[in-house]
Amino acid sequence: MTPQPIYLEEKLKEVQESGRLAYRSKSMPTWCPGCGYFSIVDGLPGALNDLGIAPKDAVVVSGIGCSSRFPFFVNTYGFHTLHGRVLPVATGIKTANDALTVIAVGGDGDGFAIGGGHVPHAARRNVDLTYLLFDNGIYGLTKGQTSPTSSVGFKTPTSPYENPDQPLNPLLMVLTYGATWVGQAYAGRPQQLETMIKQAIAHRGFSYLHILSPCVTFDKTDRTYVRLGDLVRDLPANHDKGDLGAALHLAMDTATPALGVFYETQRPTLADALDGLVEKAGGSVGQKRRTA
Amino acid sequence: MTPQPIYLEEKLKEVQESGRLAYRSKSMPTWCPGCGYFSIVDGLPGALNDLGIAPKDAVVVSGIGCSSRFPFFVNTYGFHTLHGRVLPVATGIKTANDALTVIAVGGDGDGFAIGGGHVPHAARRNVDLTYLLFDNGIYGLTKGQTSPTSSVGFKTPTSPYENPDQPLNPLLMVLTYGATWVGQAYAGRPQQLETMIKQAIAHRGFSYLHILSPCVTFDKTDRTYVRLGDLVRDLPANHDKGDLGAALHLAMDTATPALGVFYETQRPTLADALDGLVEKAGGSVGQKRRTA
Amino acid sequence: MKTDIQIAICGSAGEGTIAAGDILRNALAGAGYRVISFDAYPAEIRGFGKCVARLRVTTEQAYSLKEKSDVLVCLNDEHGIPHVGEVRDFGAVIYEAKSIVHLAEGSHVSGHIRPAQVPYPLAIRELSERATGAIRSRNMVVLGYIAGLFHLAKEPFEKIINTKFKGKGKAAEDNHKAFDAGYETGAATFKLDDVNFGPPGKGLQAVMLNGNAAVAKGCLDAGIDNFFGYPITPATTIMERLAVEMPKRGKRLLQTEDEIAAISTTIGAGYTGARSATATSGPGLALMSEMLGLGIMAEVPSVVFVSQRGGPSTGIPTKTEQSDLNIAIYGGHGDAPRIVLAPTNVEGCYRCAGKAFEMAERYQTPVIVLLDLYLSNRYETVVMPAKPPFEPNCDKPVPKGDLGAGYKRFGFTEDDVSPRALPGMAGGMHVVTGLEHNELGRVNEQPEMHEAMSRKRHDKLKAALQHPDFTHYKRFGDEGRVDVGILAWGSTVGECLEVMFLAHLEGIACAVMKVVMLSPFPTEAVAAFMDDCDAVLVPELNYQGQFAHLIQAETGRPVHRYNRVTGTPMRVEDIMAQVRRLAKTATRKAA
Amino acid sequence: MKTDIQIAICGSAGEGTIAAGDILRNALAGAGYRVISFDAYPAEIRGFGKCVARLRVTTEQAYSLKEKSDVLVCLNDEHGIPHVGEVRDFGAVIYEAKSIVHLAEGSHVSGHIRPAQVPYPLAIRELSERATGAIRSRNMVVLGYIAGLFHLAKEPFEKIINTKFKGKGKAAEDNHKAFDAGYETGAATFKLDDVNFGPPGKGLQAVMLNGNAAVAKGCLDAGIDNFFGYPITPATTIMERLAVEMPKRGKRLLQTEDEIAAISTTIGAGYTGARSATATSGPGLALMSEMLGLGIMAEVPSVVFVSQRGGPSTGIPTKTEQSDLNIAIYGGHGDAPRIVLAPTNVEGCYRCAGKAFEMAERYQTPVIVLLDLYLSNRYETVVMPAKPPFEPNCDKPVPKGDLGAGYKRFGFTEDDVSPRALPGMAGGMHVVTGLEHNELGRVNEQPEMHEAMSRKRHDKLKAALQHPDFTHYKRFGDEGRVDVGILAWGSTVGECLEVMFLAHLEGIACAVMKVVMLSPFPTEAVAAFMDDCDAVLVPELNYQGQFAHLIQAETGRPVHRYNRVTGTPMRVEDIMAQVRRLAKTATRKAA
Ligand SMILES: Cc1ncc(C[n+]2csc(CCOP(=O)(O)OP(=O)(O)O)c2C)c(N)n1
Ligand SMILES: Cc1ncc(C[n+]2csc(CCOP(=O)(O)OP(=O)(O)O)c2C)c(N)n1
Ligand code: SF4
Ligand code: SF4
Ligand SMILES: [Mg+2]
Ligand SMILES: [Mg+2]
Repeated sequence: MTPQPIYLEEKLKEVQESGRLAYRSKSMPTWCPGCGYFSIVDGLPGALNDLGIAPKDAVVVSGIGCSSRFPFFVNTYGFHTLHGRVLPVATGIKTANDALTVIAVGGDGDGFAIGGGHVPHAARRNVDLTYLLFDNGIYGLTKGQTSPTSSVGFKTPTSPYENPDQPLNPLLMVLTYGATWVGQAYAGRPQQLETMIKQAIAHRGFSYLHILSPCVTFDKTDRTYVRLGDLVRDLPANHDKGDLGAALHLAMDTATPALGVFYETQRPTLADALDGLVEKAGGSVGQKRRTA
Repeated sequence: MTPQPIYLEEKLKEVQESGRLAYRSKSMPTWCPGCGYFSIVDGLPGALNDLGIAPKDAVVVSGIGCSSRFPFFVNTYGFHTLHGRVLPVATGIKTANDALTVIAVGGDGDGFAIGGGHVPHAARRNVDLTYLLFDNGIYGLTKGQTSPTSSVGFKTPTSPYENPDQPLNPLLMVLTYGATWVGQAYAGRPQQLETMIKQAIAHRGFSYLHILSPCVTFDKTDRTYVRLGDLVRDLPANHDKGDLGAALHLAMDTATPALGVFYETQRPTLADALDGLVEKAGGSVGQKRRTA
Repeated sequence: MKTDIQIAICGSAGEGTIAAGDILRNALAGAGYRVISFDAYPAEIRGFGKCVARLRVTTEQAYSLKEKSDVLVCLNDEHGIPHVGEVRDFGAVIYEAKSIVHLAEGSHVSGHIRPAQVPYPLAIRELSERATGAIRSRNMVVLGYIAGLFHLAKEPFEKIINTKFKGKGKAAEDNHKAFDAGYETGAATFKLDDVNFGPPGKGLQAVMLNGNAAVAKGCLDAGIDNFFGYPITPATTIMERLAVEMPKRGKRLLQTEDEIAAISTTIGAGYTGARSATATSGPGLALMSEMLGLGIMAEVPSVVFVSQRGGPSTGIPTKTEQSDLNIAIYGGHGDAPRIVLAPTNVEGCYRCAGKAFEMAERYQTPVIVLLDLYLSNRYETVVMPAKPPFEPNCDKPVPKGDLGAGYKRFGFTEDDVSPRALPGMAGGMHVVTGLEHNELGRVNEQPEMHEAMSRKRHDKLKAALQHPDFTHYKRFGDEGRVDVGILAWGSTVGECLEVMFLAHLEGIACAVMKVVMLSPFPTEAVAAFMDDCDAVLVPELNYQGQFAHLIQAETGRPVHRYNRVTGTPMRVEDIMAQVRRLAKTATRKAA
Repeated sequence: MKTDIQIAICGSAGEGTIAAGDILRNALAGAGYRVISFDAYPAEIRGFGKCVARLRVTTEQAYSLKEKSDVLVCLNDEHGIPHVGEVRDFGAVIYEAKSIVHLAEGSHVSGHIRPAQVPYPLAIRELSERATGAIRSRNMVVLGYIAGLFHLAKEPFEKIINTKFKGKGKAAEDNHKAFDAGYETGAATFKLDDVNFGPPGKGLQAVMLNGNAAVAKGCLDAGIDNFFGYPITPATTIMERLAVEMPKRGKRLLQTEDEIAAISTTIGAGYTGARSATATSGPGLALMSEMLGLGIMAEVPSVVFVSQRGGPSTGIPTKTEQSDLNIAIYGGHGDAPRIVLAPTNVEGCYRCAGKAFEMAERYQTPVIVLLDLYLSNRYETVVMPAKPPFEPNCDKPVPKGDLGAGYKRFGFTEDDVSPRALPGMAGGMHVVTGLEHNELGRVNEQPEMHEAMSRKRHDKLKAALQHPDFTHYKRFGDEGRVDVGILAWGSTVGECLEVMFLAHLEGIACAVMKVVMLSPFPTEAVAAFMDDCDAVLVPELNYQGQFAHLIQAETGRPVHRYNRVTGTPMRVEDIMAQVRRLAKTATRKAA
C-alpha cells in the first residue's frame, strides 16, 4: 500500500531524452493518482525547454492548495506563498528583476475567492508574467469544499444540501480586467495544454491560462474527465483573437467551454510604464539590478 | 473663514416639505463645498421616502473615504466600517435580517482597490442590497492619491510624473460578476441620480449604481464638472437592458460614459438560496429573527 | 475493578485505521466507559501515509492519553514497527501473522516485540477474505478480535457498525461478517497479557464528541443565528457540522470568499442582534486582525473560534501547537482589549462556545475561543447537561422612553456597557464607526473623549472576569504551599493534571492552576496561586513561552518555562522531569 | 547667550498657518539654529479647522517642545484665544489689531492677554492689503514682523521664500512685499518682552527634516531598490516623497491595490535580493500580519515602516499615539519572531530606516520600524553624516562550490543565518515556503525538524542585538543608583529627557533609558538599568501600557506606568508629577 509510482519508466526516459528532465524536481508530486494537475507539471518543462528558458531564470510562484504545491515539483526557483497571494508576490518579483521569467500558479479558490482582489490589478497593470489557474471547481487541499467556480447544486461538506451560489466566470472576468493574453486549456488534453502554456509564457505582458482540471478524489459527479471530455470544444476556427467583444462572447458560454486563445493584444507592461516614469524623472532606465 | 453654509434656506424648506427631512441627519456633511457627493446625500432621502422605507428600516453601510462618511449625514441606522469592507459587512446584515433595506456606499478606492475581492461575491450571490459606488477617480480622504479608476497620465502625489496604470472599468467588471441590476449616474445630474437610486433600491437582488462624481479639491484637470458634463450622454434609446451582451458593449465605452440602467434581470437572491437549503434540510423557513 | 486501558491502532488511511478507531471508541463509550481518544493523520493530500488511532478507556475520569499503550494493533508492518515500543510490559501486540508480501528480515512486527510484551499473531487478511471474499474488511477483523479477546459485549459494536454503514448495503453486511470472524477467533484465543476490562461501573449517559463537534453543539444550544466561515484545517469541521445542522433549524450559514469576509459578515450580522460566529485557524485570525478591531471599537458582538495548528505562517497544518496566544490577545493595532477563552477539554469546548455568545452580547465585543488541533480532533465522552446552560439573550435593552432624540448608543453607564438599539427599532437610529466617537456615536477626536471611551472599552470587560456560571480558572491538587505549581492553559491542561497525580505519588507537593479566561487576565487569582508555589512551571506547546510571557507581563513575576514544538501533545514524562528538577531545587532552598 | 525660544502660530489652514511655520523653521535652521517643530492639523477633509504651527529654536540640543511658548502669533481670534494661556510671563502675543468683522465682547484676543504677557497688536490685514492689494499674504506679514521685531537677518527668510514660491510668479513677489512690510513694522516696534535671539553659535550645517522625510532619505541612502505602498495617514508622505525621488535614481515604486499586496510585493522583491520596503499605519499593519509571518518563515528580507496613529480601528487618524507596539511585536500567528525598531527622534528615523535594510538582509527577516504621527510629522534640524552610514550589501553569499545539488537554502550554520542564492544564480534553485521545511527548503513536518528550525529562526535574531554601528538602547543622566529611572521608547523619549533635566534641577536622582530595539528585546541591559532604580517609570502614549507590559514580560519585574491617550504628545509637566511622586516614595523607603 505504498504510493503508486506515477511516472512509468518509459515516460521518464522520454522526458529525459527531450531535455526536459532538467526542469523536473527530484520530489515526486504528492497529488492523488489521476489528478489533472499531472498534465500541467508535465507541460511546463516542455514549454520552458522549448522557449530556451533556463531553470535558473524561471521563478514559479504559487499560493496555497493542491495546485500550489506545484513549485516543489519543478526544478526552477520557487516561492510557495500564502493562500491567495500568488499574484502580488509574483508582481514584486518581476518588478524587482526583469530578467526572470515569472510563472504564477494556483487554484480556483486561491485565485478567485481569497485572492480575487489581486487579479484585476495584475491584469490592468499588464505585469509581464503568466498566470496558470488550475480550476477544479473545488477546494482540494482542505478536502473538498465548495469553491467559487463550483456548479450550483454541487454537494460538498460545506454545502451538504447543495451549493446555492452562482459560480464566477474567471475567463470572462479576466478579459474585463485588461489581461493582454487569455486562453483556456483542459488537463485531459495535455498536448494542447503544453502548447498553450508555451504561448502564454512567450506573450509579453499579463497572460492568463485557465486550465480545467478534474479533482478525482473529491468530485465524482460534476467535472469528471468523462463529463468534461464531452463538454469541451475547440475555439471556432474563425474566432478573431484580437476582438475583445468576441472573446467576451465566447467566455460567456460556460456550458461548452472552448479551448484555445480567446484574446491577445499588446500594450506596455508595468515595467515599461515604470521605466517611463524614470525617463520623465530624468533617471537612467534599465540600470543593472543588484541581483544576478 | 468659517465653513460656508451648504444648505440654503430655500433648499431646507423644500426638503422639509417633501417629507425627506426625516432622512437627513443633524450632522452637516463635512465634504468640501462643491463636492459631487452632495447630490448623492440629497438623492437618497428622496428615494427612500418615495419607496416608503422608514428611516428605522434602512441601514446605510460604508467603508472608509470621503464618500464613506455618508452614513453620518443621513438619519437611518448606519455602519461606517473599514476601508474596503462595506460589502461583506452589508452581506452579514442582510443575511441576518431580511426586513432591513441595506444600502452600501463607498469610493472607487474602497470598492475596487482594497475591497475589490468582495465585489464579485456579493454580485454572484445576488445579495439583496444596493451598492452606490462614488467614483471620483481619486483617493479623496487621504488627500488626492491615484485610484484604480484614475486616468492614465493623471498626476497625483503618489504618481508625480504620471499615473502609469490602465484604470479598471468597474461597470464592465460588475456586469461579468453576475450583478442583476447595473446602472450609471452622474453627480452633475441630480434629478436622474435620485431616480436611479430609487430604481436600484427597488430592485430585488444585487443592484450596482456607478456614480461619477468630481473631487473639486484634488482633481482640477481631469474629471471636472466641465469635462464630465461634456462627456456623459444618455443611454441609447433602443438599449435593451435585458441583454447582457449589449450592456457589456455599452460599458466598454468609457470615453463617453452613458447614464442610465445598463442591465436588469431577476434570479433568486442569496436569502432565497439559503431558504432553499433550509427547506431541503427539513427546517422551517422564514422563522422570526431574534431582532426587531 | 477499575479499568484503564489504552489501545493504539496503527496502519495507513487506506486500511480503515481511523474508521476502526472510531468504531472502537464509540462502542466502548456506548458500553458505558469513559473514553479519550486522539488520532494522528498523514499530512499529505493523498491518503497513504501513516495513521494512528489511539484511545484510552477508563472507568474513572482521565485527563489525557497515557505514555504507554496497553494494546497495539498493527494493520501494516511498516507503520506498526515504530510503535511496538510504546506498548507497556505485559501489554498485547496484535499483528498480521501472514503478510501478503515477502518481508525482508527485520521488516516484520514480530521481530520487534520485546520478550516482556505479549504477541498475538492473527491471520487478519485471511480472516477477512474468508468472511467476505475480500481483504478490505481487515479493520473489522481486528475490531472483532479485540472484542472477543477481552470479552467485551458484541452489542455496542454491532450498533455502531449498523449506524455507520446504514444504507451502504453489502459493505454493512461484510463488516458484520468480518467482525464476527474476528470475534470468534479472539474469544478462542488464550489471553496471556494482564489487560483486563472491568465492568464500566454504573455506566455513563455520555456522548462521544471531539472538540470541534462540541463547539458546534455549543453554538447550536446557544441559539446561533448565523455562521460565516472559510475552510481551514483544523477548524473546517466546525463549519461542516454546522452546515448540516443549522438549516435544519432554519438558520443560515454561508461560506464566504475569505476570512476577512467571514469576520466582516459575522460582525455585520452581530450588529443586527443576531448571534453570529466564524471559525478559523492562525492564518485566518491574522487576516481578521483589522476587522476584529472594528468589532472592539464599534462594540459589536461576535464570536471567533480559532483552532491552532503548527506555525508560523502556513507552518504544519495537520499538527497541533499552542502558538496563537499572542495574536489572540495582542493581534490588533491600537489599544484593542478583547475577551479570549481557551477551553481545556472537550466539555469545555461546548461550554466556552455557548458562553462566548453570552459574553459577546453581554459585553458587546468580539470573543475569541482558542482551541488547537489536539483539542479540536480529540474525542472524549461528555455528559451533557439536561438543559443547555446558556442564556438565550444577554443584550442590554434600551430603557423605555430613551429611544428617540436622546438615545445614546455609546452612553457612559455604571457597568460601562451601553444599551443597544438594533436596526429596525423605531427611534434608535445611530451610526457605529471605527473612528473615535462620542456617546451618540458621532465622530469625536477630543482628548477627553478618547480617554473616556478608551477607559469604557477596557473597563466594561472587567465584569467578564465574574461572568456567571463560568469557570474562569481553577486550582487542582494540593492546597496551601506547594513545591511546584503548574500554570497551564488549553489542551495541555490534561497532561499537567496527570503529571500532578504522578508528582503526588512521588511525594512532591504539587498543584495545577488552569486558566480558561486568558483575556481579561485573572491577575489576582494567578498571583495568589504563585504566592503558594516555591516554583512555578508553565508547560506549553510553543517555542516562545507565550503563556509564561503573559503571566510575567500581568504579574511582574518570573516563572519557569517548558516548551515543546513537536506538533504532538506534551509527553507527561517530559513535564514530570521538569517538576522533579524544580522540586529538588525547591527542597534545597527550603533546607 | 543661549537661545531657547518657542514660537506658536495659530490660525486656520486657509490662512497659511502651516506655510508660515514652515518658512519660519526653515529660515531659522538656515540661520544656523537648532529647531524642533510640530504642527497640529484639523482632522476634517475640508481644511477650515484650527492649525497650530509650533517651533522651538535653540542653540543647544533640545529634545521636545516646551510646555510654554515664548511667542504666540494669532492669525485668527477664534482659534487664537484658547492658546493665549500657553504664552509664558513676559512672552509676546502678536495679534490682529483691526479685525475685519465686528467681534463680540470677549471674542478678541486682546481681551485674553494676561497682564504679565506683552501684547503686540498688529494691523496684519491692512499691511497685507497695502503691500500686495490682497489680504492673502497676512502670514507673510507676521513672519516679517517677527523677523523685524527680534532683529533676525532677512536673508534666510528671503532665500526660503524664493525656493518655496519659485515659478509661482506674482505670488512670490507679493510674499516678498508682505514680508518686507511686516519687517519694517517689526523693526520699528519697541520690544518690551524678554524674548531675545542670541547668535546661533558656530552655526549648524544641518538640514530640516520631519520623521517621514528622514525615513525616505534613509531609504534612498541605503540604496532602496523597490517600494510598494498603499496610502494611509500618517505614513503616506513617505511614499509620496519616494515617488518623487526613486524614479530619478532609476528605481521603481508602485502603489498597490491594498496593504496585503504592498507587503506581498515587498517580500516578492526582497526574495530576488532587492532592497524593498513598504510603509503603513496600524490598520495596514493588521492586514499585513499574515504575510509578515511568511516573510519570517521563508526568511525573506523586507522592511515595513509603521507610523502609528490613534487607535483602535480607524481610531483618530490625524492624532498621535503609541499603541501599535503589541501588534508590531506579537501580531502574527505562530512563533513568529521579528525585528522591531523604534527611533526616538528625526535623526533616528534616518538611521533606523537605513539600518533596517541592513538588518533585514543580514538576518533574512522582516524588520518593522515603528514611528508615530508625532515623529513622522515633527521637524528637526539634523546634521547629516558626510557619507551614508549604511552597508550597501549585507547578504550572506553562498560559498564557492556550494551551488548545485548540495546547496541548502536553509542550512544550519554557526550564526543560524543560511547563505542565500538569488533567482538567476545557476545551481541555486530552491523553493521557499511558509510550510515547515528542512535545510533544502523541502516540506518537512518532523518534530525534530520543526524544533530545530524554530530555534534557528529565533536564535539568528540574537545577533541583531549586537548589530554594528547601531544604538540599540542608551542610558542618559545620572550614573549608578537613582531615585527614579524612566524607561522610554519612540517619540516620547524627548519629553522624558526634558523631565530628567527638570528632575535634576529639583535634586531628584534620575536617569532615562531609551530602548530603540524593541524586538529582540535587550533584556539584560534593561534589567541592569532597573537594578539601579528605586522606582521605574514607563510613560507611554497608549492606554494599556504596552511597553510596560513588554518590560514586565521580558524581565519578570514590576514597573510603574504612566499612560495618556490624548492624541497629543506627552506633557513634560505630567510626567514630572509622576517622577516627583515616585521620588518621594523612594526617599521615604530609603529613610
Ligand atoms: C488564509 C488561509 N485560509 C485558508 C487556508 C486553507 N486552505 C488551504 S488551500 C485552500 C483552498 C484550496 O482550493 P484551491 O485554491 O481551489 O486549490 P486546490 O486545492 O483545489 O488545487 C484553503 C481554503 C489557508 N491555507 N490559508
Ligand atoms: C486599511 C486601510 N488602508 C488605508 C486607509 C487610508 N485610506 C482611507 S480612505 C482611503 C481611500 C479613499 O479613496 P476612495 O475610496 O476612492 O474614497 P474617496 O475619499 O475618494 O471618497 C485610504 C487609502 C485606511 N483607512 N485603511
Ligand atoms: S484532492 Fe483533488 S485536486 Fe487535490 S491532488 Fe487529489 S485529485 Fe488533485
Ligand atoms: S476631498 Fe474631494 S471627494 Fe473629498 S470631500 Fe473634498 S471634493 Fe469631495
Ligand atoms: Mg480548486
Ligand atoms: Mg475616490
